[in-house]
Amino acid sequence: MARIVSLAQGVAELVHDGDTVAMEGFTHLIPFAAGHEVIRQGRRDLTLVRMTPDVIYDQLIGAGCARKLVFSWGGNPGVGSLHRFRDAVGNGWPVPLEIEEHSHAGMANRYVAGASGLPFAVLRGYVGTDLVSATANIRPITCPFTGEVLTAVPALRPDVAIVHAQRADRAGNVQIWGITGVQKEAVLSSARSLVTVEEIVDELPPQPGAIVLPSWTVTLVALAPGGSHPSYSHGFSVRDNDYYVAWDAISRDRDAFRRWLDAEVFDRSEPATAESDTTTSEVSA
Amino acid sequence: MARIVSLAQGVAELVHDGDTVAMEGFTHLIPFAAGHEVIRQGRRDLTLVRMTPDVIYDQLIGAGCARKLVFSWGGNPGVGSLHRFRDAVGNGWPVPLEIEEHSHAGMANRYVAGASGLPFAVLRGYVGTDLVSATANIRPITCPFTGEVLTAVPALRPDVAIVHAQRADRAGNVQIWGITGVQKEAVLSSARSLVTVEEIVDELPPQPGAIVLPSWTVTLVALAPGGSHPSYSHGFSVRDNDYYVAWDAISRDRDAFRRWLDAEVFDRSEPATAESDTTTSEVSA
Amino acid sequence: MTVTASFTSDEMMTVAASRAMRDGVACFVGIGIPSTAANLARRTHAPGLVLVYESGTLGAKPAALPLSIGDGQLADTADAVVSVPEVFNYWLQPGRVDIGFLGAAQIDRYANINTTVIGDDYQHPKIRLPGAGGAPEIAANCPEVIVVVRQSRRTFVDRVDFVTSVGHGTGSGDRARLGLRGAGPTMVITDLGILTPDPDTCVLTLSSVHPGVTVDQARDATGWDLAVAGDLATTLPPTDEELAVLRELEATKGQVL
Amino acid sequence: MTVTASFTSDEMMTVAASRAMRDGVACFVGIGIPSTAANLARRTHAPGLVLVYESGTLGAKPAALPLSIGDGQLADTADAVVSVPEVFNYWLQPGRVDIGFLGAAQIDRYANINTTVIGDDYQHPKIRLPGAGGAPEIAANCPEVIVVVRQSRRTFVDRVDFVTSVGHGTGSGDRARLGLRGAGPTMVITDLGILTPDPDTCVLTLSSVHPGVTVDQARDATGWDLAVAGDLATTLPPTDEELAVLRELEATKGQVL
Repeated sequence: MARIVSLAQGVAELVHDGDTVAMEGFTHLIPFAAGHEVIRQGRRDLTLVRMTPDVIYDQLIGAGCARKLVFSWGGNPGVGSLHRFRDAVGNGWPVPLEIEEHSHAGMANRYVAGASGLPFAVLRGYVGTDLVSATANIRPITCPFTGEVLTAVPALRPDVAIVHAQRADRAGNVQIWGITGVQKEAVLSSARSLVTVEEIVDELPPQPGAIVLPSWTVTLVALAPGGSHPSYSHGFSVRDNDYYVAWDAISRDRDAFRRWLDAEVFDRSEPATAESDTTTSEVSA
Repeated sequence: MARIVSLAQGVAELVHDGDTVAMEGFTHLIPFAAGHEVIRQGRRDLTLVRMTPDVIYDQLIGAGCARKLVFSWGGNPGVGSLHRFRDAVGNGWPVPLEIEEHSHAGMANRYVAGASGLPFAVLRGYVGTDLVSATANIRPITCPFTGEVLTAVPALRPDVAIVHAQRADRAGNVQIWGITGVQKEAVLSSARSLVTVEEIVDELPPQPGAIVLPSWTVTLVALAPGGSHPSYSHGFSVRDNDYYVAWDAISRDRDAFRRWLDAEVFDRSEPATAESDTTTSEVSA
Repeated sequence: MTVTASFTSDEMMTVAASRAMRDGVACFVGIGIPSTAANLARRTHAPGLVLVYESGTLGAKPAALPLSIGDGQLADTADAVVSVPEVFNYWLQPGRVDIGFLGAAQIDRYANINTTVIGDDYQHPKIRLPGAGGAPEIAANCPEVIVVVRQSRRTFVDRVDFVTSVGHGTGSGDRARLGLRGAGPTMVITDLGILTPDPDTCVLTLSSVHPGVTVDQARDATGWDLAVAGDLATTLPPTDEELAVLRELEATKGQVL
Repeated sequence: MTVTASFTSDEMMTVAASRAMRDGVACFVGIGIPSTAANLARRTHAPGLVLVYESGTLGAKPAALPLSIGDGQLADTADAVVSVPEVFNYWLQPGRVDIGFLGAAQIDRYANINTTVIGDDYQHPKIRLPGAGGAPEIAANCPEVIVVVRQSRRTFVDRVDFVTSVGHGTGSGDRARLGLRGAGPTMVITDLGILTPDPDTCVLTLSSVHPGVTVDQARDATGWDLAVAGDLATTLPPTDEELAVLRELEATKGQVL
């Protein structure tokens, strides 16, 4: 059964230096608040896994938390490049970043294999592309019935998955709706999981389009209202597109980025701690 | 885009002698009305595919529609054996029945492979069981990364899938909720599909727990209120458990079965035809 | 704990099975005694027991005893309803469901299970049974498997006619050789007693007899030379509460509450 | 059809791309010009066009031009929202999505696409690009692929530095050899004209120039010796309606309506 903790406690308990961490959320429900808490707690040598390491991983990479990135699309959606990511890959700043590059279909299937307790997944992909030579773990596999050759990719098994959701109940059951992305697979493929939520309620109301992660598949739940900003939480907030645009200028310049890091991350004590306690007690009162 | 037709038209247009037909519905939403229409139209030499060929396939097999059965559990749930199935396998009555036997996990994954456009699926199953020798298409497959040996089963690609759902809209989008079973995979793995529904509405209302099969993935939709009886349609009817119990006596005896067939299937002109037209026009009026 | 009421051997079997359910774990339940036992456990000592039905209902809390693994109330009361491929791939296969509950038409000394055919010839069996269903992968992948079956020479055979679900295969170490990740059957609960695999040989051994049952009765109902554990126990009879709740539960069978 | 308004080359490119969308088909659209073109088509000649975004929104009908493939309005207006693994496995991979819409940082004579790195050394690239995303499997599995990209020598190169997504590989027959089931790029729409693969060689050939564009301009913007189709056409300019709807659409970009 999932335990309900503060975001600071959750990150401290589940994320350790050197861990493989998957923070998922496909445009929607990106766990930014948790990412900032990982930066605040000074985690190092993380292997960061994510299909679209957009602004959230640009921030973690720029802060020097990551040793390796496993991904399939590394851009600032609708804006351009990830400059901290480029600086780390190209210049090793602030620390060198190893990359392992896949396609979306490959990454999604690697999570599916992990969630399914299988060592690999099979797909129609990669064939004829230079990804096969650039990335070590893409291999051919032959159908034992037709002889057709397809592609195999290994399961993803992160140490920790971190996702943001709209709601949890007091038992720790998690409800997600709107674009659900690959979050279920990320949680089920990982050894541990932290779910930040917009609100904690006594009972999850029925919600069209919602999936539920049962409490017994989640390790920790932390209240983090607005925790997906500048991404959004369907039904609670809208995407802050200006933030993504503004990020381009901030991230282009190391000093501007450092200033952002101090002002927006380090100088802010993790707010969800107090908030979660009060809010929780309020709601439970 | 799916066309809306009568059940009789739908079966006549999509189900041909010799076809491989998958009628799915896992306890819930079993397409009995469509099955009876297939019997009425006198289809022969069908390869019937279904995870749980319970009473619906016992009826089709007893009526002599089937040449082969592909399945994973052939019983009358909570009651006992399928006597028409046994009679066909054991005594070739009314016609011999070839069987291909799998496990639930194997059948479910065979549908998934079919829906995914893959020639096979991989699972942790069958190893050490006598199913491997009894069934031809269960083969070992080796993980190209770990060397671990797992099991492969070939994709299912039926000619036609038949499922029952609660609702469709006039465009042919289909809404299913409650226990959704393997219906999506059955429809997506098949070349053609017929969906019978409890009601046809102008617009699908949001429904917690519902999945939607977009119109462009469905061939034909037919109105068949009560079309899942004695199974049930969540939100419309409850399971007729007495029918399943009564089926045991009816199906034990060939003559009792013949009498049932005449009275309950052949002597009943397919009601959905008229009904669908009127109801459709009523609703659209 | 006071014991006054009389009870049937089936009631004893169901109660013994329900006691095997630890609170807070997840169990994969089929219809019949497993479902009755799991629901009894949830109403007595294991309120936090998570019931998983192969219909894809995770954490179902049926008010009435379901007649099928796909009753509507299972969906209505579940924490989550998932597709059938998902329940097998994301939930059963990785070993997320701690305990698998199985029945058997035949079971042998190594707790291998047959639910497919009686007779040596698969093509021309003496009796055609329903078949595998979810059992082979439950037996393969659940961390622990508990078998509930009435004990008789017809059912408890030296060697099953057909291995539908692997118990301990050919004996000690065979599951590991086959790459099966679960521990396999740890307990076979019958109307006469409880059998557990011998730690060295994996052969099913009588470790407990139910009240009023003799070792000879158990031996006579077994198709191999049944060994008896040195510390043979006598199963605690159903408590008044267990019996009351069980009978209440049985009375709700198939009802739509 | 009257043509009076003046228009930009990007508008011409977007309109030409929208015209390539047949009514009633399903297309897999990324953000940028593909999304704009597909939404323009849905508002003009192809009201039945089914928009599939890789976020899992099937049949999205955005009122405003989305800024990301995961805008909330895509989920709100979709016929169905499915998981990301499902959209790739059940929908894209089997070829259910008729047309795949791709952009490119580099594209070569065989319409192979690079969105990964500029420079010969993958480990130490001149420019690190975002990478593959959904493109490789869109290019492999969609029955038809349409590429929309501005034409210049920097982009239209003889050989891409990195094959992120396979067009026609090394030429005629190569897709079949690779086991790719879709037809590959059938049309490359640029700000100067439209290129199509030569039926025999699969080399991209200039088949249409946009109004006011010369063949020499197109040749100068191409990194290989660009062949010109015998029946070279001139693209019909945007109609007043197309322009009006397009500009209306552009004005809604990122709005939450």
